[in-house]
Amino acid sequence: MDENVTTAVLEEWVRRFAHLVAENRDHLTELDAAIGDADHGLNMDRGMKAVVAALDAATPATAGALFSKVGMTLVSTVGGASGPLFGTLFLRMGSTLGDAQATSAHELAAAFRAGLGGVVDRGKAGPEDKTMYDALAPAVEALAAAVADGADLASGLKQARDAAAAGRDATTPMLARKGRASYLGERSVGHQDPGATTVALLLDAATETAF
Amino acid sequence: MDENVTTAVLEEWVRRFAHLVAENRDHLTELDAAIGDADHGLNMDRGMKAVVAALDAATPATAGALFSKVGMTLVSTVGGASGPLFGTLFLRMGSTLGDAQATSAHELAAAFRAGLGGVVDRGKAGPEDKTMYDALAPAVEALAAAVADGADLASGLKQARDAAAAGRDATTPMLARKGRASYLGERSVGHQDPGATTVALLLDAATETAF
Amino acid sequence: MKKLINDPNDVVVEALRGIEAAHPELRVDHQHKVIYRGDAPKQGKVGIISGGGSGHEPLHGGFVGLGMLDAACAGEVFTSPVPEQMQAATKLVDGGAGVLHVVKNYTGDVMNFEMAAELAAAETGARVVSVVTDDDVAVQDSTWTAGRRGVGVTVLLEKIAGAAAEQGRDLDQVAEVARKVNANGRSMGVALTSCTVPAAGKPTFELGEGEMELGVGIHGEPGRQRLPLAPASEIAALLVEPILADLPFSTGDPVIAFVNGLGGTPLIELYVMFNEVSRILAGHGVLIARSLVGSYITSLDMAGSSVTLLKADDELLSLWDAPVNTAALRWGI
Amino acid sequence: MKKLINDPNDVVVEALRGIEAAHPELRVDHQHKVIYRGDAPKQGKVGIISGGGSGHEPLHGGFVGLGMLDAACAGEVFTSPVPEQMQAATKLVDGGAGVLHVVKNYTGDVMNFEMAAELAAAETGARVVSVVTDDDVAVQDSTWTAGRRGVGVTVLLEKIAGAAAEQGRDLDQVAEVARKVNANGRSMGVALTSCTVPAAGKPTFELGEGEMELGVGIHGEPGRQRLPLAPASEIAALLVEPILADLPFSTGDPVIAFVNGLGGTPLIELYVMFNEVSRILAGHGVLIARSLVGSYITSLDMAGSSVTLLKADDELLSLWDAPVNTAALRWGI
Ligand SMILES: Nc1ncnc2c1ncn2[C@@H]1O[C@H](COP(=O)(O)OP(=O)(O)O)[C@@H](O)[C@H]1O
Ligand SMILES: Nc1ncnc2c1ncn2[C@@H]1O[C@H](COP(=O)(O)OP(=O)(O)O)[C@@H](O)[C@H]1O
Ligand SMILES: [Mg+2]
Ligand SMILES: [Mg+2]
Ligand SMILES: [Mg+2]
Ligand SMILES: [Mg+2]
Repeated sequence: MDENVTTAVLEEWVRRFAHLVAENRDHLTELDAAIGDADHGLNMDRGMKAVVAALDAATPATAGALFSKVGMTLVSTVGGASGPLFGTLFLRMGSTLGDAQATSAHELAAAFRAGLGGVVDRGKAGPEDKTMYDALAPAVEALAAAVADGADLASGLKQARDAAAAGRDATTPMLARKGRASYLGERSVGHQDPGATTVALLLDAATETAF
Repeated sequence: MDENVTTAVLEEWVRRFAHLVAENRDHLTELDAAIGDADHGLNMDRGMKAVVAALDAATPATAGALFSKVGMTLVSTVGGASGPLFGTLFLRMGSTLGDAQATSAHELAAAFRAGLGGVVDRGKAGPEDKTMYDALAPAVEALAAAVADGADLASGLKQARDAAAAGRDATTPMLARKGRASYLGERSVGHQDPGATTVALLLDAATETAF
Repeated sequence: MKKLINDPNDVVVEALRGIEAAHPELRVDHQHKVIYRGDAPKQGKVGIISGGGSGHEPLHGGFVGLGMLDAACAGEVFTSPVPEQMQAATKLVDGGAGVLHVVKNYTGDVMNFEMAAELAAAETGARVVSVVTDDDVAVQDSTWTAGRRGVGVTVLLEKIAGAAAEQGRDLDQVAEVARKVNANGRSMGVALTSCTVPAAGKPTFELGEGEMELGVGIHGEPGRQRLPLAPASEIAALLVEPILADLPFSTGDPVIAFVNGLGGTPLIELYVMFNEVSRILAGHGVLIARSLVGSYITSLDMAGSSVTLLKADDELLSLWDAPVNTAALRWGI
Repeated sequence: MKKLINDPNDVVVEALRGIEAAHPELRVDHQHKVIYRGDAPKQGKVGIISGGGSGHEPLHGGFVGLGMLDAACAGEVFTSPVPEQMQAATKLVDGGAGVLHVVKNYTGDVMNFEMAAELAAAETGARVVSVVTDDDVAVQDSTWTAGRRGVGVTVLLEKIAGAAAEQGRDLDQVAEVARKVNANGRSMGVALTSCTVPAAGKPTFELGEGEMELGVGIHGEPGRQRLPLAPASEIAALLVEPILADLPFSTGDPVIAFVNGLGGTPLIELYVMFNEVSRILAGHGVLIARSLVGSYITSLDMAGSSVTLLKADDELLSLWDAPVNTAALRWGI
């Protein structure tokens, strides 16, 4: 069966994500200090606070409008690598979902996959480059598989969350080949990737939302 | 009675002084760090090492030549306040002693007093300004008094040493009115004056020399 | 954290107000955090903009003015500016001859400038060409990294490309000379201390009293190697030799030698370093044709230094010597 | 101690070699540690020399050149040079019109310059006039102190007197304008950290993480007051208000506003400070006619800043604007 989610539920997801990013701001920044430049948590928190402000100002009517606004706000407030990357993720989800009033599990899974495509187009990352890709790609696959098996969104997102968390943890032993961490060569090994950690928070937020 | 000292003995005194300054270099610099700019020990040590090098290069024949060379070397190698001040002290002693082969206690006491006069001409310091004057003036008086009482140089210099040490200690409670320490106002109270400490070393050196 | 600041989140905004107050010949678009020439846009002149994270002052805002940049975009500390900023700057300086974007090679900077160029072209049809600097030999340049970082050469490139644009060269010619600078310049840096990002409040990395970090960039990223603190003569060799090896210099080659301070290192130490650098170059028969000593591309309050060598020819030297009038670099006018 | 140096005792000598290598237009007398203009002595022009302890770079050597100093004498770190050095410099720059000695008011500097003037007069009959700067309002000026320290005003004075000399004014006129600058300028400084004298190897004073030292000079002397670290807005008020109170400024007075870094403070913080200073001055109706922001008179690696205000008039402003071509200050040429 294939239930639909309202834009309000999706907005709740985004707001939960903003909340988790704020909670983990310093942790994300510390991860970035180890293999980057100590600003990832500050960047994402600045961006998601702006997103929440934008949502407070005007409630998007459709899922497409919602994610497009999230993406645009991130692109125009975050900067760094994560601004274009997370921004493009949401922009692509928005353009994929269009202006339907409610969103099916299949549509959301497809939009999520499109978002991953956007991240790859921008950043050219692939598996095991030690980036957000390594958490995002498994999550996209897990959601798609679950939904294909007829799972409902709530359980599909739980499986995506587990996949993202596993992908995040898997970045620790990796040698970075993209982003600032790649400057470190061997010294990047043994540190968890900040961006992948943020992706895992995005899925945690989903499982904390009443889909 | 009034024995004479050879230039060799006076040179030994100067070399002992250089030795004590080197030994106390860091201590003098720390005293200067508290109420000055942390260089007095470095300054005096640089100067006295140059003096020793000059004496090694050529042994002065007369007391006048000896002290003039010491003074000129200090003026041209120390800089700061102590260069002109200690330099003038020795220059005046040199010009006062002239080119006699040997020096009497009276002559040395008079030369020492002339040196004090040179320090005052240059630095305009008086009693309780918390400077080298506060150790030098009492030493000059003590030596003159002892010699006037017919004491021999060795005991006269011991009394001068005690007077210099007392004068040095007396600088601690004083409020500085000359030199860098005066910038501190009240905060200069409770610290021993570096220059006065060096003067005490000069007299210590005298008592360690076989006059 | 000990800094002369107010709220750590206001540092960039307030520094821009300070620049505006100190340099009446400059204009500041506070909404977009863009510093631009009072006389921009110059009709018929190629516009040159750059930008990047803040914390590298005087780069880039201090290089806005006649003979160098037309505008600079200030991002958050160590975070590249957002596309809207470069889009606004591009509009401000486009005098009809197109606009050159000078971009330091960092993933974030490259992506945000890319998006800005797309947006600017879509909005005003402005012709934009980007030149990316990647001169840091501390980073292996391979398909397995994001490529070398853009560091010291960026300063020299902005000066030289700015002179070319001021001469009236067209966009392709200006881009060409800019690429020539990047191709012939190499840099390497060392940190004696970490820097402290205001919003983070504590040092980005810990470095022991007897340690130094070799091969650092300008964002407090850890370098390639942690070594025992060494005398300036050895440090200079550790910086210069890899540069000479990477970009073969031949005896008699004239270079522009740039010894840069990273923000917390005083000038007296930079001159001690320059003395060592000049001795090493003399030993290789490399000729110092021009020199620059000072803190021009910094990493907040980091103590340390970087060396940049640009293999020059008559064209580059005459463009280097051309008049420049900016807050941080000025001569000939 | 973390510094880019070799043997701590060779810092001054090696920095001089670095300056010589970086600035071919300058000459260095290594025996006397004198930096002088390649075209010195200029016949008929008043010569201007200054000097002092090292560790304040670019002061004074960075100000040698057309329109500013003819020569600078480098003492040991924080220790005034010796008479022989100023004697040699005076001889090098005397073009027959006499020589001005610019002396910062420290007991040692004053005494050594005094002896130098005596020696120079005796040796060559050179006419020497000395001007002493004493602009630091942190020090009470009374018969009970050595008088105020010479700090930031020295930079402005060397620029303005240098321009007057370049115009061909005679020694008394140049000395007069120099005294006018000193009379109308005031400064005050703050330290966030101590500095470390290379030969001492450790910080001159200890300052807690939450503390700052108000009213410091440029030699790591303790200041007048230790206070809790404060925001830039409050620090700026602590520096500017005593200056305004000491040298009454009236509404509409034009000033040259100079925000200086003490060596370890990066430019971005100085611009944050300048923003605060300009706001305070605006509040008092004081007009910023010219400004200077940067690290021009430093205290080794000390983190901190000083503010200097010079009450200007048309004469001082036009001399300030006159061409200058030195390593550290350059415009109009
Ligand atoms: N080329 C890329 N593709 C995908 N993700 C990337 C790429 N480069 C960097 N990232 C992600 O961005 C994160 C860093 O983001 P952030 O620190 O905010 O930006 P910056 O590196 O510019 O400071 C990294 O942890 C990584 O997950
Ligand atoms: N005007 C003065 N008269 C006499 N002695 C002085 C005067 N000013 C300073 N001194 C002495 O000089 C000492 C400081 O010498 P030093 O540290 O070598 O020079 P500087 O103060 O230039 O760094 C002080 O401790 C004091 O004894
Ligand atoms: Mg980062
Ligand atoms: Mg001292
Ligand atoms: Mg960043
Ligand atoms: Mg001194």
